Amino acid sequence: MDFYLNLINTIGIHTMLGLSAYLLLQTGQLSLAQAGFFAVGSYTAAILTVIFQWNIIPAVLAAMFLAGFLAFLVGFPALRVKGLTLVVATIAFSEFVRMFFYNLKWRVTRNGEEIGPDGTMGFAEIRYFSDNGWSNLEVTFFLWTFVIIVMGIVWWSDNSRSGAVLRAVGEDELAASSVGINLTVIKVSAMTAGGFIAGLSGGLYAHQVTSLDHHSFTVLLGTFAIAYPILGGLSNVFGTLVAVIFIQGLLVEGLRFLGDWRMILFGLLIVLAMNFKPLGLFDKHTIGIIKRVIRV
Amino acid sequence: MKHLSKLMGASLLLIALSIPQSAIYAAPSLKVLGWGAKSGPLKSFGVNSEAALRSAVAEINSAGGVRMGDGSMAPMEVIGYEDSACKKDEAIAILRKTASTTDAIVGMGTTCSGVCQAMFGVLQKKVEDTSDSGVQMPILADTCIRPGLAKISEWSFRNVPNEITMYDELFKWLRTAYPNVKTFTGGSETDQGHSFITYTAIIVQMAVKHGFEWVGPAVPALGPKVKQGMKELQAAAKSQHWLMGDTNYTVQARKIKKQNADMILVASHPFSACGFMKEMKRQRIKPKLLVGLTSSASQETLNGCMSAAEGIIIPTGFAPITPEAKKANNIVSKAGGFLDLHSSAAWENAYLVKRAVERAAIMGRPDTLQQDRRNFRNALASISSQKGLIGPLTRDGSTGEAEKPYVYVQVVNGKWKVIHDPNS
Amino acid sequence: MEDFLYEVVEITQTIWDGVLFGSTYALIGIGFTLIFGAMGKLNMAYAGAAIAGAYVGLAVSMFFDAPIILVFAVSALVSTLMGYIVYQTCFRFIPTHNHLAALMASVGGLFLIDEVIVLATRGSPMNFPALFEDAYFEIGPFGIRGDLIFVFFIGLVSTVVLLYVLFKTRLGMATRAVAQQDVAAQLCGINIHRTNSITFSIAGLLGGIAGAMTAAAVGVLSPVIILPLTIKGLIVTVIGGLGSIPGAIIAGLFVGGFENLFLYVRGIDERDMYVVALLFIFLVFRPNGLFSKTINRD
Amino acid sequence: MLKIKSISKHFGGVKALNGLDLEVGEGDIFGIIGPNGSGKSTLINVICGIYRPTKGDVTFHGQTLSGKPTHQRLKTGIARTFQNIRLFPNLTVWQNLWVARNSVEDIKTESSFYRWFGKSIIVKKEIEEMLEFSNLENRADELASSLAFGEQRRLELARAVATKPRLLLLDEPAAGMNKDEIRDLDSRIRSLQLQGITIILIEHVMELVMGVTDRIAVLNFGSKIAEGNPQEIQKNEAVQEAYLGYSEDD
Repeated sequence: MDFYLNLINTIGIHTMLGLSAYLLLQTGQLSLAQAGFFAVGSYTAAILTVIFQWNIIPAVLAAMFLAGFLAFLVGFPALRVKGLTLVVATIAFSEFVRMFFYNLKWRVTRNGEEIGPDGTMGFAEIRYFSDNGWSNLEVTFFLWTFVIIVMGIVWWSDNSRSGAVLRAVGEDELAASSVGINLTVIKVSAMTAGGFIAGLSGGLYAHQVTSLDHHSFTVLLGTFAIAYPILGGLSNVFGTLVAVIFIQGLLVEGLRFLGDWRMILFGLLIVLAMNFKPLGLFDKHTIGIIKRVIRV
Repeated sequence: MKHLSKLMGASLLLIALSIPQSAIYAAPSLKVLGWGAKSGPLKSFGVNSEAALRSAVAEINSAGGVRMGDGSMAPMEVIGYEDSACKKDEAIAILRKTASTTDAIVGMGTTCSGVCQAMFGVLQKKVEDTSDSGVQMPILADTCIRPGLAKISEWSFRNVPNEITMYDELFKWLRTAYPNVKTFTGGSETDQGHSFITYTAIIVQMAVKHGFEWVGPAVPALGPKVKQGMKELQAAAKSQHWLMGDTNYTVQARKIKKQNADMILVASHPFSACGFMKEMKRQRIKPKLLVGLTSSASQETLNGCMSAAEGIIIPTGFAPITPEAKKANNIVSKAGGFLDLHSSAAWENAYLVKRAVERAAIMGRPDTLQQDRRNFRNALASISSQKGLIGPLTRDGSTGEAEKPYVYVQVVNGKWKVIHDPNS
Repeated sequence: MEDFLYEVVEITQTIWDGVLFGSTYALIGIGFTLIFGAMGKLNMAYAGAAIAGAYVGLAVSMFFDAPIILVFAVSALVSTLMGYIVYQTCFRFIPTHNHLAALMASVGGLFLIDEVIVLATRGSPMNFPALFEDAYFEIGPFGIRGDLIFVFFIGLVSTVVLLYVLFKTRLGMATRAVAQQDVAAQLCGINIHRTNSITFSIAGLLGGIAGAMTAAAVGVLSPVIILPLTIKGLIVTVIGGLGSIPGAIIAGLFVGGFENLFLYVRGIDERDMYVVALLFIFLVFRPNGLFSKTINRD
Repeated sequence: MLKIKSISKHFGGVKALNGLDLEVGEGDIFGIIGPNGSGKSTLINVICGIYRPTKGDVTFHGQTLSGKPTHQRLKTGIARTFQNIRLFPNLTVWQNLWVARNSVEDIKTESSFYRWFGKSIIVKKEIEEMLEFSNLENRADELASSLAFGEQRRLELARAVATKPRLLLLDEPAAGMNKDEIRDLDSRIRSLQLQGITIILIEHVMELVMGVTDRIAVLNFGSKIAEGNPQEIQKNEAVQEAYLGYSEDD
């Protein structure tokens, strides 16, 4: 049971990570900066609960706002460029953040033990959950309240005018601006929203794994962040969830019994998925099938 | 949402498949589950440790197995060896899986320090602390050598040489063995926690302690107190360090060449250690002594740069010097693994488990699982000394830090050769 | 005065080493820029394929103790093939306008290649035969690595050849035609897929050379160098200006020297930060890179 | 209301516009004709702020537009359609119209939160009107890409009108249309004029231009060679040699 809950938590965290990239992807911008925001979120929340002994809720909220604000600041210069340049710029950004935490040393002594981020040694013993006797089930409920709230908000904005505007920008920037849409504002707000979500999920992630170091926040994390929405399809938020279940549930955990061949299959299945479903596993075609299935 | 539940169902089914179906074994047996990196760059860790663990267990069973609580002898059984890929999230998932879905008495893994740091954090900190909802599962790690991990949880155990004493002894011996070596310098890979902290906080300190003279960038008062002047050292020697993934070591090598020391410390894993030593060779840097990091006392170093590594001296927790060690070495090599300081720990762990089980009177029944694990943990904690492959393993009950015999090996003509055994 | 002189020598030497080493970045950069120029797409599997080629070359040298040149040839050949395969598996069947899917597919390809290498070698670092091991000339206070000179030289040659192919041969015309106006090119009877797969193969060829050269220059081959190479290559591509081959070369050499210099003065922990900072400076003041093409109408 | 003062736009050596002066009066339907490459579309792009003119200035209701980005010019009341239709193909017809609600009135009437995340009665009503105007009522929930060519043209026009413009720039709206469609477009344009929208119509299809416009300017090689009401233009020799010869066999 414990194990399934843990898996569900992981899925929740990664779903939020994916959704943080989802919004910006709709505007046609490909950003790998999510890893950076995620890192900022997780370190901030962890420092707040471990060093300043905050309660976890304000801690993750603070993490969320900090990451969101950072995204806002990064958005303006970053979104002047697009395409490959944006990809590289955002990779560079998240590498920069990673190197910042990799050099961050902030040790305080509490009842005889040194705690806090310790540069390349990482940041161990973020044990808020177990110290406060949270059962894994409680953790799951706690975590998924956030996931559901986030999914709800994204779903809602997706079906409101803002969603339409985001997609419009993604489809034809010239036409969008000539019906009066301010591209910069739209893109930057999408990025900021993404930053908020990434920061939130990072804050929760830190307490889930109890130990952070720079290895967790490499470019690969950013790649996964965009992989989920792309693999799932940008038609709606459940695509991302489906993709996360596909990757975390199926490829990473589900295929364990394959031993050495698991990771080979991992890459292979991603390639196949993109070849057979370039618009995502959860594209209109799939949705159509599902609708029929439900009707039957 | 039907499709979702379907997909969920499918993946859960697969996950269920992936769980060792230990229930089907009728005869009572003592179950353990291991894990390590079986994918990714550190794959060799997992492969070697699995080979060692499985063959050690086979040995134990052919010798009659383990005595259970009811006095009967039962075979020991490795119900699986999972791939944690040296990633925190995966290791934690496996840990929870082992604890909640299998009836393994103990989890045996892993080798990567960073991963242990995360896994141990998930465990309950203090055994009797009921307010702590951490996982209650004894973990017996092979290596996880990074200093200070033991204190994270009382459920966590490591079988690892104590690097502090290891290097302490090493330099003490070098002092006498190489009287003409006076000065030293060196470098490390800063993105690998273990390499870096060991280098700055231990290796350099111990060298200074035993009267070697640091000729690197000026650092106020290094050693002999452990960690003394560590920060200054880290700051000062920045530009003679490197990263694990680096490709160009010219600058570092030249900095070190200029210092022209008698002894050079190369504190990093084979990946970059080899690159750096090759660059040293190119720039014709020939120190009187070359000292390395424990982790590179392995086959990988020979694969990577046999000739450049010629002459490097490394303290390690394993070498085929005793009959047992030789025997184990042969068996494991037949099983397709190499026995080095990491995997030899896995071998010894199997025997540690046997001993602890026989102390703890394990019933090995599903209904007694929790109790068994707890007893096992206490028994394991109470073991202060155990016969290892090359000498006694000891463990300091108060700090939880393990002590393990070690020898000094050197690359001679492309082979690891034991040059000194402090215990003898 | 002594110290000053010493520093001057050291810094010159540092930059010089860096620049020589930069030629490997340059080749990777050219690869990215070629593919981007031709399809406007990002091939994340590129550096992975390059290193894979080097591995096969290594295998050859291990089994038949082949001469180093042959090792290079095999590496180049294999990653040419890899380039072709990557195109066929990750780009060929994905709708041309769908950049995201292609990107993701190539990421999958990267994982796959990476893991196959690990499976073959247990991730253990492998000794790579150095080109003329002892070619280390010391001219006065300076030391020059013969093999790096050779690497540099090969880099230049392959670039010249590439430029010739692109601008003087019919194939090159076709490639550039597809790059500039694929529809029009199709109307002129150019087979896009054929042209693209040739572009990928050429890029793969360069990648193979780059991979083998990196491996030879380091002397060790291990999967851990793939990701850093990818990132450096991308940075080089952008600094050089997307689709600009001369840009990629100069940027590669420049970044190589730059990072070595900052390693020397600021140390390893900050080196990459300064590289990133360099990129940002370019993005702000020269968003289209060193050799920016003129911005087209809309 | 719209003054174009000696506008020049050069692309490298090409002088797409060359010191052009125009003045469009309130409520007019102003036609701009001229052979291909005479700079008509460039002019529209300059007015919309997609190109920055090399020289000269555009003023709208007395205030200069220079330096204003496209989306702000729309807020001053300038909307357009494209020569090659540019809808949002993967958005529904309804969404295409919904996205376009950026006019100053809209921003005034609705709270910004509601504007982005809600769907008020007024919005519904107005979009229904737009659907009616472009008679696409029964296609509201279909993807724009699934519409027929004529329908797409109508939708694009509706989308431009949905931004509540005071000046509407139509870039060859009749291209590729058959006679009835053109007649239909004609009446639609007139009805827009009745709503008090000034219209600049760029067109090759003479029957439409000559029929619907109040004034016509003729461009050739980026400068104006004639201006006047349709009858005058048809008489003008310069125009005939530059253009109508071309339009008879059209």
